[in-house]
Order: sequence, then C-alpha cells, then structure tokens
Amino acid sequence: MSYVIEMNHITKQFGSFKANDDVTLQLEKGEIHALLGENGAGKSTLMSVLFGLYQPEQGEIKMNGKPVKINNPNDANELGIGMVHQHFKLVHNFTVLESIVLGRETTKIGILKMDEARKKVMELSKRYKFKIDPDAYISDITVGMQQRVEILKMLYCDNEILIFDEPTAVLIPQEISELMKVMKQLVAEGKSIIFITHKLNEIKEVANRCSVLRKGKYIGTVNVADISKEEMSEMMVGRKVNLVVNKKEATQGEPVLEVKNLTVKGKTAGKDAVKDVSFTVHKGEILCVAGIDGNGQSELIYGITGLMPIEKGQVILNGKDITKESIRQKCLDGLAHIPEDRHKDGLVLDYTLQNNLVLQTYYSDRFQKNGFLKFDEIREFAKGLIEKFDIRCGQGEDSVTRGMSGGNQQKAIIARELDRNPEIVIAVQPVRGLDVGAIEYIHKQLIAQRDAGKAVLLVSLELDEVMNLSDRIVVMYEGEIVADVNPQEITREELGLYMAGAKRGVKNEEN
Amino acid sequence: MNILYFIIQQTMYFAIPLLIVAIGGMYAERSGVINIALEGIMVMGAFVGISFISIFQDSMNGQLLLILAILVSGVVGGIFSLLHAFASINMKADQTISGTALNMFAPAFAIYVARMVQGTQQIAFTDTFYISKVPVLGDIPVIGDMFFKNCYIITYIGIAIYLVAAYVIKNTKYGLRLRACGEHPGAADSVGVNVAKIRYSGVIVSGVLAGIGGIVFVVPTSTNFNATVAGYGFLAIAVLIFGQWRSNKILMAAFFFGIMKTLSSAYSAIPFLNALPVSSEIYKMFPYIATLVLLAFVSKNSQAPKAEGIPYDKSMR
Amino acid sequence: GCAKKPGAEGGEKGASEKGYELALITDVGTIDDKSFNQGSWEGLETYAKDNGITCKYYKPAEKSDSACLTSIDLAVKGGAKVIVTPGFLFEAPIYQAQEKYPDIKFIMVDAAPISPEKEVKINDNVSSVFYAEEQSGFLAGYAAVVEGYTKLGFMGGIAVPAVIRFGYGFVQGAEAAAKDLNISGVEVKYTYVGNFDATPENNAKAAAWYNNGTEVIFACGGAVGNSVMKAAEAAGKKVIGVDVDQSAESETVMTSAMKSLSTSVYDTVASVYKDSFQGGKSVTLTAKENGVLLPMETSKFNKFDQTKYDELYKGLQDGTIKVGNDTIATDASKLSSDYVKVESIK
Amino acid sequence: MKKINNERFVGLSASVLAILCGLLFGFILLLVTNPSQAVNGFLMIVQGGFTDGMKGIGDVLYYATPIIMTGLSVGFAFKTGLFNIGASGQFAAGAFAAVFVGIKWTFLPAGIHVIVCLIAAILAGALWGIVPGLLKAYFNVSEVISGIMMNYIGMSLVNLLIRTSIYDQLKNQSLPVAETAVLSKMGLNKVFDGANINAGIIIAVICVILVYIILEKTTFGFELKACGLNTNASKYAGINEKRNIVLSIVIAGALAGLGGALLYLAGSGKFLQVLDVVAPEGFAGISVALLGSSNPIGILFAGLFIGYITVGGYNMQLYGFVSEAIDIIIAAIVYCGALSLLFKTLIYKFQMKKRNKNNKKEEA
Ligand SMILES: Nc1ncnc2c1ncn2[C@@H]1O[C@H](COP(=O)(O)OP(=O)(O)OP(=O)(O)O)[C@@H](O)[C@H]1O
Ligand SMILES: Nc1ncnc2c1ncn2[C@@H]1O[C@H](COP(=O)(O)OP(=O)(O)OP(=O)(O)O)[C@@H](O)[C@H]1O
Ligand SMILES: [Mg+2]
Ligand SMILES: [Mg+2]
Repeated sequence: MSYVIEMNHITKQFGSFKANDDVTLQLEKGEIHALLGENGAGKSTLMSVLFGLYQPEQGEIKMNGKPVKINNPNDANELGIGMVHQHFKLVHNFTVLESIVLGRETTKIGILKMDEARKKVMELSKRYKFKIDPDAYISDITVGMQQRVEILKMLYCDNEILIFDEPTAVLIPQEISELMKVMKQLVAEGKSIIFITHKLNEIKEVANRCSVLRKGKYIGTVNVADISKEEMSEMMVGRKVNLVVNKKEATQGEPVLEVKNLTVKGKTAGKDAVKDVSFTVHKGEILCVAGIDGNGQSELIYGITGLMPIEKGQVILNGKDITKESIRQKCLDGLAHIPEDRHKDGLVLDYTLQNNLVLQTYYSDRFQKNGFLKFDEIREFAKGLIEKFDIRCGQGEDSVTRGMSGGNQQKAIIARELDRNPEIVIAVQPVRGLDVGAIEYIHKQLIAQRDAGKAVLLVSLELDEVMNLSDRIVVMYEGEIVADVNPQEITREELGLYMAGAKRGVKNEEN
Repeated sequence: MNILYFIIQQTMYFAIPLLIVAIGGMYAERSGVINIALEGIMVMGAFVGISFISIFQDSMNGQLLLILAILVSGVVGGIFSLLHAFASINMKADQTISGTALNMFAPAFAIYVARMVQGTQQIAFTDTFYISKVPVLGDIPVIGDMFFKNCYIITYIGIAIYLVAAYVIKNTKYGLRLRACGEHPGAADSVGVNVAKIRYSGVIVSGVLAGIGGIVFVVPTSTNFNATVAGYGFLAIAVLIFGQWRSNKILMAAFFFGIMKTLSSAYSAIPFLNALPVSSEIYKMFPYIATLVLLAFVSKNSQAPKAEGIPYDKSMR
Repeated sequence: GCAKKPGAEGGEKGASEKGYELALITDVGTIDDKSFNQGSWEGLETYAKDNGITCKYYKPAEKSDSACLTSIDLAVKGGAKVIVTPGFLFEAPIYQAQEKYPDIKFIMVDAAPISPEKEVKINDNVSSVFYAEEQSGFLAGYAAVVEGYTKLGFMGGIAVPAVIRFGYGFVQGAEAAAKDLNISGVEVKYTYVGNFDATPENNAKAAAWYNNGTEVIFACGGAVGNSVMKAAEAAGKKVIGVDVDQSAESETVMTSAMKSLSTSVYDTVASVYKDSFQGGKSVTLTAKENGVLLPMETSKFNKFDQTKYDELYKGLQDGTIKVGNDTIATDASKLSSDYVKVESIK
Repeated sequence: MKKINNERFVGLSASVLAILCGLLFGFILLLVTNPSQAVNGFLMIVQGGFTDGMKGIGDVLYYATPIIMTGLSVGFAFKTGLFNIGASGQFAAGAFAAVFVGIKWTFLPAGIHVIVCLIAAILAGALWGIVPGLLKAYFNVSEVISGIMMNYIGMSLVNLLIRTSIYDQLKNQSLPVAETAVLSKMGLNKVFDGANINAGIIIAVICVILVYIILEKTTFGFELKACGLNTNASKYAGINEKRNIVLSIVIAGALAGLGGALLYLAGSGKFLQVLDVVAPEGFAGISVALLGSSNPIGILFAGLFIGYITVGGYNMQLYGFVSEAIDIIIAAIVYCGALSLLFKTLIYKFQMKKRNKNNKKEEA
C-alpha cells in the first residue's frame, strides 16, 4: 500500500553530532502516527526536516510515492504539510488573527484583507470548538490558547498532513483530552497526523501506529493496538541494563534541605508556576522531583537556589534559614546546583575549562590573594579535577569550554559542584541529551554522593531515571506536589498517571 | 498669534527631517536591524543631493529640481545603507559597530570629495524652493497661516511619507511580515517568510528615508552644505525610541523635539521666553534629558522589537 | 586655477621640486569661510596668478598652538617664502616661528605675535595688519538709517575684538545718521551667536528677529551671514554683509561692511617681492589707507548715494568724524542714546 | 599558555586583515581622486610619523595619547559586554573638570595641582559614566542609546559651564590653564625635539598596564569578564552582575575622562572650544578599541597606529591631498573590523571542530 509520506533513511547532523541517523518514517493516510523517543532522541529534528526547516545530509522524502524536495516551509505548505512546533512560533505582540494569516496573507495590492481571513478563522474555530478571540494579543492568552492558534495556523491553509510536536507537554488534562478529540476529528476528516509525545497512555489513546527513535536512530514501528506500554517504553529507552543502577539500600538520615510553602511566580503574569510546595530532603537519600516538562520544576529549583525571586515560603538548609541569603552565601552554606540549561546558566562557554572549574570558588583564599588570582593554584586544581572526573578535551585545562562536547561540559559542571563536597546537590535533568556512557557516569556520581551521606535533589523528566535513581519520588503537576511515593511501591503506570495529573496521591508530608 | 505661527513654521523645518529619518529607523529596527548609521546616511544623502542641486540649479530650478534632488538623496542613502545591511545581515556582524563605521565614513568622505573636486569644503546652493504662500490653501484663516505660509513642499512630502509609512507597517502584508521579523524571526521563517530579504528591505527603507531626511534638513535652514547634519541622525534615534517604535508616537516625539530646537534658537524673539533666565544650552539639552528620563520609565516593558540587533540564525532554536 | 583644485595642482608641481612659494595657513576655518581666511586667500591667490608664482594653503591638524606651528613647519618644508596667517590663533605660533625662521616673511592678518605670557614682540620678518573695523561698521550703520530703516539688528559671530569693533561702529553710525536726519527711536537688536558657521540655529534666530520686525541685520561673522541671508530671503528683508563683498551671495545683501583684506594682503606680498617689505610693526589700516569701505557699485541703496558716501569717507579720513573702537564700552547696551536704543541679547 | 597565544593570534590576524583592507581602500581612493600623486600621498601615510624624524614620532605619541585612553575606555567596556559609545561625553566631562581645576584652583602647590586636575577629570568621567551604568543595570536601558544621549548632554553642559566659568570672551574658548596644571614634559621634548610629547603618554601606558592587570589578573576582572560573556552564568555563580555593570561603565568613564585631561593639560596650547560638536576622540576610541580587539596591549598599538597615520595624512597635504582621507581609511578599517569579528569566530569555529573530532575520538 502507498503512504502519504515516506521519510527514507534520513540523516541529519549538527556539526559532527548526528541528531538523526538513517531514520525511516512512513505515514498512512488518515492515521495518527505516534513518534516516540526520549529527550534528544531526534524527534523534533526529524519533523523539522519534513517541514523544510532543516535539510538532511542523506535520505529522501516521498509523498504519495513520488519523491519531493522540501527546501523550506513554503514547499511544505504547498504540499499541505503543517506543523505545531514544540516551542511555539508566535509573535507576542501580534493578534491571534495576525499570527494566523502571517505568511499566507490574503491581500489586495499588498493591503491586508483581514475580514475574509477573520471569517475563515471563526468558522474553523467554531468547527473545532476552539472559542478563540481573533483580536486578543498572543502575549495575553494562555498557553493552551496559543496552541490552538498554532493548530489553526495549520488548518487555515488546509493542510492535509499535520505534525504535532509534543503538543501535550504544556497542557492541563482537560486541554489534553480536548486536543485528543480534535485530533480524532481531524483524521476522521481524512487528514493524517504525526504525533510526538513522551507519554505512552496518550499514544495508547489516539495513535494507530507508533515509530520509536532512540539516540537519533530508528528502532522500529509497531501497531499500538498489539503492544503494551512496557514494551513501548523498552523500545524507547533500550535495554534496561544501560540505565539500571545497582545501589545499596538508602540510609535516611536527618533533614538537610527543607522547603516550606514555597510559591514562585511564573513567566506569564497572573498564574504561579510553583504553588505552596513543601518537602524535605534527608541525608543519604536521593529525592526525585518527577513530572512533565513545564509543570513548575524549573521554577521550583530557581526559587530554591535564588535565581528567581520567590513569592512566599522558606528554604532551610541544615536548620539554617537561607531563604533571604545571596546566591553566593547559599553556595557557601553547601548548596550545589547542577542547572537545567548548562549553556545558559552552568558555564561561561568562552572561558577556559579551568576558569569554569573555579567559577564557584575563584574568590576563596585558595585561588586568590588580596584580589589577585593564583593561576598556578587554579591550574593545579583544574588538572586534578580533569583527572578525577575524567573530563576529556583538546588542550586540557586550557581548552575553551565552548569547544567541548556536551557530555564533557556536563562532567565539568558535575566536577565543579561535587568537588566542593556540598551538603546537598540539586541536579536538574543532569543527563539531558547525553550519551549512555556519560549518563551512567553521572548517575554513579550522584549515588556516590548519597552513599557518602549527602543529600541529592534530582529533577528529571525521564521515567527510567526517576525509577532507578530515586529513594523517594515527589511528582509535580501544575506547580503542586501531587504525590510523594517510594519507587519500590509504585509502577511506572501509576507514576505516569500522577505525572499526567490523572491521579492524586495523599501527600504523606513528614514532620 | 504671529509668534505662534512663526514658531509652528520654524518647528516644521526641524521636525520634518526628524520625522522622516525616525520613521526610516523604525523600519530598520522593526525588521530587527539596529541602524545607528542614520547620521552618516543623512550626511551622505545631503551631500550628494545638495551637490546635485548646485550642479543643475542653472539649467533648471524651482520645485522640480528640489524633488529630483530629494529622489537622488534617497537613492544614495539606500545604496549607502546596503553596506550596513550586508554587514549586519549576511556577515552577522555587530550592528552598532558597522553603523559607527558608516557614521565616521560619511562626513570625512563629503569633505574629502568636496575639497578635492571644488577646492572648498562647503557646497553652496541657491534656494529657489521657498514658498511664501501656498495659493488657495494659504488663505484659509488660521490653518493657512500655520501650515501653508513660509514653507517648503518638503513639509508635505514629509507628512505624506509619514502617512504612507504608518499605514504600510500596520496594514499591509509587507508590514505584517516586517514586524514579525523584528519580533520573532523564527516564527516568520517557519511560515516561509524570507527573513534576510525582509531585513534588507527594512534597512534599505531606513537608508532611503535617512538620505531624504539629510537633504530635507539642509535645504530650509542653510545656503550651503558643510559636511554635517549637526547630530540630527542621533536625535532621530532618540525620537524613534521616544516614540516607542510606533509611528503615531514617533510623530508626536518628532514635533516635541522640533519645538524644543526652535525655542532653543529663537527664544530671543519670543517675549515671555526671552524674559526667562534660561540659556540656549538648556534648551539644547532638554530633548536628550527628556529621552533619558522616559527611557528609565518605559524600558522595563519597552516596546522595542524583541529580536532587534540579533542576527537571525536558522539553526539556533 | 591656483590651488582651487589642490589635487590637480599638486599634480603640476609636487612639493618635491620647487614647492609652493606663497603659503596661507587657515585657522581651521577653511578658505571659504566668507571671512578673513577667504579674503586673505583671494589676495594671495591673485598675486600668485598675476606673477606666476605657486601658492597653497594648509590646514592645521587640530586647533592648537603647536599644531599651527607644525603646519608652519610643513609650509616651510613645502618651500614657502611668504606665509600668511589670518586670525588670533597664530599669535603664539608666530611668536615662536619668527625666531625659528628669520628669512621667511610672515603676514599676520587681524593679529600680532604675542607670547603665552602676553608679551608682544614683532620681528622684522613679520608684518601684522589690523583694520579699523569700527569705521567700516560706521559706514554701514549710517547707510542703513539713511535708507530709512529704524529697526536694525547686529548678529556678531563671536565677541572677538574685530567683531566688536564692527558692531560698535555700526551702532555709532546709526546714531550719527539718526542725529543728522533727526530721527529718534532707532532700535538695534545686538547679539553674538557664538560661532562663525551657517547653522539652523542661527537661521532660526535671524528668522525670529525679522519676524519680530527687524528690517535689516548686519551679519558680522563669516558664514553666519548665510544663515541670516536665508532668513532674509524668506522674510523679504535686508542683510548687511561683512569683511568681503557678499553681494553675490544673495539678493538680500544691501551692502557689505568691507575691510580691504585681499588688497592689503596682495600689497604686502608684493612689497616682499619688491624688497619694500616693512616688517617689525603692526599697522592698523583705516579709511586713510583705504583699509575699510562699502562696495558702492554693488550695493543696493535707494537713498544713500555716492556723494553722501564720499562725504562720510572724507570725514573719516581727515578725522572730522571720529568712531570709537572696541574699547569705548564694555557692553553694546551702554551705547544707547536718545537717538538709538540698543537691546543687547546675551 | 596555549589558548592565550591562540586568542592573541586570532585577534591579531583579524585586526591586521582589517587594517590591510582599510589601507587598500584608502589607496584606491587616492588613485581615483589624483592618480599622478597617489603613490607619493600613500607613501606619506605609510611613512606616517617617520617623515619628520624624532619630532614626527613625538607628535605621533601626542596624538595617540587621548585616543589610547578613550580606546581603553571603550575596549574595557567591550570586555565586560558593554558598548561605551558614550566615551565622547565622558571625555568632554573629564576635559572640562581638568581645565576648570587647572584654571581656578591655583592655590594648590605646584606638584599637587596637576594631580588634582587629573583626579577631577577621572571623577567627572566616572560621574558621566555612572548614569548609563545605573540606567542599564536597574532600568535595562541600552547603554548605547543612553551613551549617545549623554554625549549631547555633556557637549551642551560643558559649553554652558565654560561660558559661565572659564570663558575667554575674546577667543570663544577656555582660558589657558595655570602653569602648575600643565603636564610635565619630563625632558621628553628634548629627545623628541619640538614635539608636544609629555608625561601624558606615560600615564596612558600606565593605564594600559593597569587595565590589563585588572582584566587578566584579578578576581574583579574575572567577574567582569564573566558578566560580559554570560550574565546568567555569572548570576548563577553568585556574582553581583548589576554592580559589575555599573562599575565597568564607571571605570570606562574614568579612563575616558582622564584622556580628556591628558589632551587639554598637554601644554600644546589647545583650549576647550565652545562649539556644538561632540568630542571626536570618543568615536576615535571606538575604532582604536576595535583595532586592538579590546585587548589593552592591542589598544596601545592601535592608538599608536592611528596617531601614526594621522600625522602621515596631515603631511599628505604636500601632495595636494586632503587629510580627511585618513578618517575615511580609519572608517574603512573599522567597517572591516566589524566583519573581522566574524572572521574571528570563523577561526574559532574551525578550531572547535578540530577539537570536537579529537574529543569524539578519545571518548570512543
Ligand atoms: N540546532 C541544533 N544545533 C545543535 N544541536 C541540535 C540542534 N537541534 C537539536 N540538536 C540536538 O539534536 C538532538 C535531537 O534534538 P531534538 O530536538 O530533535 O530532540 P527531541 O527528540 O525533540 O527531544 P525533546 O523530546 O526534548 O524535544 C538533541 O541532542 C539536540 O541537542
Ligand atoms: N502606528 C504604528 N506604527 C508602527 N507599527 C504599528 C503602529 N500601530 C500598530 N503597529 C503594529 O501593529 C501591531 C498592532 O497594532 P497596535 O498598535 O494595537 O499594537 P500594540 O503592540 O498594541 O502597539 P501600541 O500599544 O503602541 O498600540 C502592533 O503590535 C505594532 O507592531
Ligand atoms: Mg521534551
Ligand atoms: Mg523536540
């Protein structure tokens, strides 16, 4: 049988890094085809290729059996391919209407004919019960609404092939179920959908078939009907052995970090990103904050570390209230932070490795004498860490950090933070987009901390990491903690349900 | 009353060039390219335009010559601005630096060429463009005295440019795309808008208007061009920001600055001001101070185009 | 044309060979400043043309004594035998240069060699020329009132002595005329704009005055005149030019209060070549030496005629008419009398 | 120190490229305007300060001094991620303060007076820098815009102050400063006979060294550069980025202000003019900083280079060329400089690729 879309043997590289490595994807007409994979598996990249944003190094794309060349979004449009991007592509001070017509304006001698557009948009909005206000400014509407705008952008130009890149990651359950309805309605109308998600039950709910990527490689395609979530997740993550970490029983000691009723404002004014959150991390345990991307985890950490102002609440470290303290003081008190975005927060990319290794300690008497840096001291120190944490890079301590591979950059941060031998390590998605080797290494380091009787607060989006590393799991949903559970006593499915907000566990807050 | 008319007429001489150039700047910045080269481009435009006049003023004269000269200035400005566009769009260079280079280049070039060619630095021209009274319109009681006496067609050209520019950026396909490129080039790109093209056009428009602004500034207020536009390019940038990148507000800003300029030089003939013990320097400083104060208040949530000054790079996500 | 096109001209004779015998060094105003740079240059250039001698002007790298000295060095290096320097900027530099280059002749216009310690010392190789601008201004002021104007304006460039002399002379002339014709209530708006350039501000200032009823403005500051003329053209009023005959610049120029810059420079240069150069002193050229004048043939007068002019000029020459110079008052407003009211604007 | 060498290499090659492009452009310009003399004229530029021996060299140093200072000012700010286009205003402020003290505070004893003048200039410049600094740090106003504004405010204010305090009515400029306020020639004028050279150049060199030390050797410099390269990371590392922004513009301002003092206390008979012109030295500083790729040492040489061709360009008058040709060349150089920033990053990218390969190999 022929496919509407065939992507054969696609390879896409960024620099030397293969984001897609010989990937094949076949989309049947009128199906919802799920695309499954971990962070950094290459899903968005593959779709960007299909949508003409990137040009693949190898591979061909066929439409209805005929090879097609897609050099830019226009071509994609011509072919009736539309895409809802993972990171929305909307102009903040445009109106909904302006955003939708951008690029497909109906004009008379160059002058916009908005009323026609308006009519069409309102019709669509009615048909799918979107209830959008065409004159509202993008900056003023909710994320859910913004996504509807993105969807309308596709429908507005009558696309037949619709790509949804992680549409649910940012939605609340009601919105999700509504989205599911819409997607069903769309395929019912004969359109075909590629649906990217990390969430198996969503796939179970709507998808007909599912293709799995791992580390940029194509793993396989299955009929959703005749495969279990477990099997799918196994396909997605690969043999468990890579990620199972053998660690001895936790010996929970007394509290190290106590977070009390923490509330943090979100970027979008009005709603709080973190709502009255409380929890405690003890000596010798790894507490994992699980949850779907964008449920307030980042803000929670920013709030604790002081990178974001907090609305109310308390942060207590070893009995000392550090809420109001400067970031540096917190660091001196023994709080280490492995940030979510290593390029943005973690490193000064244009500094040498050695400078980055002392980024938190350059001012200590060890590295400076009345204002002057002790370069030899720093060099020695750096050499030591590079040795100890086996950081690999061109010119050792003198290499410019920008030029180092992601894994080694992350190792550098880990080295810097752990070597201070802090009371607590806050690690946010410490293995994002890293190769297996690096992942295992970093996990070992975290466990070592824990075994040394220190506390670890781990934020992760990936079930396996959560399940394997943590001694205790709190699940965040919509900025609140909806569960506080023991990994031994919970299945992935349950956890998934918590994360999706479908289930709320009684908070067994101690003390 | 007479005084009032006078102030308004004078204000036009100062405000119109500011308006034109600032609107030009708006196009560049709304497309995402900062253009601090406006000063230099003005000088370039004025230089060539005035030279054009001084060459052809014997063979032809009157409004036709002026309009031709204005066109020439525009073209020159546009071409000159290509340098900036190339640097900041193709080469992804630091936009303030290439702008600074153009600002340094223009006056030196004007002086060099003028002195090498005609031996002297100033380029004189005879003003045959002055309109003491627009036929019919000039007779309208108040309005006539304000806007249709002691004027140049420049005034009306300026207003026309403003109206068109404001309409285009708000109501046309081009305007919509331009604004998108200035705020979120990624979004524009994802719907198949050619960001580079749009930005080029934005810079060129700014160049053309700045060029025009240059000659428009010189003609009504002097009898020769001396390789300078007295910092009006920078003042125009102030106007642009003061106007928060919105043409309607830019209009107001331009006239505010224009009035301040007028007062700073003509106060000696305005009784109530002449009485005040305020020296001309104070008037000169005022627009800039006002801009600073305003910036302090609005910058936190300024309406500056989000992506201005940032070279667009596809693979950045 | 000699040095009209420095480039082309450099082509004919590089500095390498003969070089440029006659040199003028501008005071960073250029040779088209409508003022003493221009006047002096014209004199120099004409002589050079008439006698087939090379000439050239130099521009100091910056506005400082040492830069001026350096440009004198450059001129000498360029083969200069006679160097003309207009303006006070050269007081100190020439004070040194006259020692450094004893066999070079220096012609200072509107200035004399003065050391930073304010000591005046004029060597034999230096002739310093001043003008009785007050007499020139007097003639202009007188003419203006005879023409029937009662609302006059004086816009000086910068309050340097020469300009002040022009201004005070102008006021005195107006007063004399008012007395003779027994007109009372002549008003003079009097100010210094603070620069010698054609700027929009100057233009607006003049426009404002005209708009306020001023009938004729004595624009006494090089290019400032252009701004004033511009305003006059708009307002249909009159302008009085300065230093050189500016009638060509604009229809509105009624007359120009001239000083014989070019002729005197011409003559002095000539004297060098005739070995009749009289250095070592500074002369003030007055009506006696025809050092000041109004260009009657190009002036656009209705009432003020040649006979009247000659009468006045005689008076100035034989001293029956006395005109005070810049020392007679600390501020123009002090010159007010029952005939003339001077409003001095700071 | 492999990497440092490498950085130097890249920066240097970039600047050299820019300079060559600029000079080439200049030569073409001369050729077009006057073929017969173009070569001579160009030689004049190339010979620059050497045309008239020691004096010439002395003058080069004299012209270089103020622009080295403004260059340092701009370059220092660049290093910390800021574009100090306001150097002109700071320069003017400093110049005025120095001259004012130099004229009025004659009660000060000889040795002290000049020093107080310099300090006054430093403070004035710093003061002029603090405004954009605060606006940037606490109101996130672009320092470019506020810098431009401050330039014009400074220009008018200085004019006003001169006219009301230290005005030489007869010459429309500032009065001469007291002898005790003039920078000592330190016998340099003996060496460079007839030139204006004086202690100024030495002070400038000292500043170069100081700035170099601050940026490269101290924790303070470490923080400043970190902020310049990545504000977020600096904040993450507990550095007070707001304070650093203000400090770095203030220091930049102080440097520019001192530059103003060094020029007007040079005893070259230069006076503050009452003109509506923004001090060109500030903009010259931008080109100097770019040529020196913001490296203090580089800036020193860039300043000397521009002083050098300035003298050369001035001598070009002998061949009937107009000295503005130099400004054109410098502008061209700056423009190429803007492009060669890219040229730089290209080299880096290239080197990075190589390293990545190595890393990959090692990891595998
Ligand atoms: N423009 C780019 N430049 C360099 N690397 C990139 C670029 N885009 C993606 N990558 C890398 O390619 C890999 C795949 O990225 P991609 O966004 O496709 O992953 P993904 O499957 O969409 O992950 P997620 O589920 O987090 O969206 C990641 O390691 C990412 O870091
Ligand atoms: N007068 C104008 N000049 C330039 N652009 C304009 C103007 N008016 C509107 N725009 C653009 O069109 C869009 C819609 O117009 P509107 O003015 O309502 O937007 P806005 O962001 O609310 O601007 P403002 O608040 O200044 O009105 C604006 O976002 C702006 O980008
Ligand atoms: Mg994701
Ligand atoms: Mg993705």
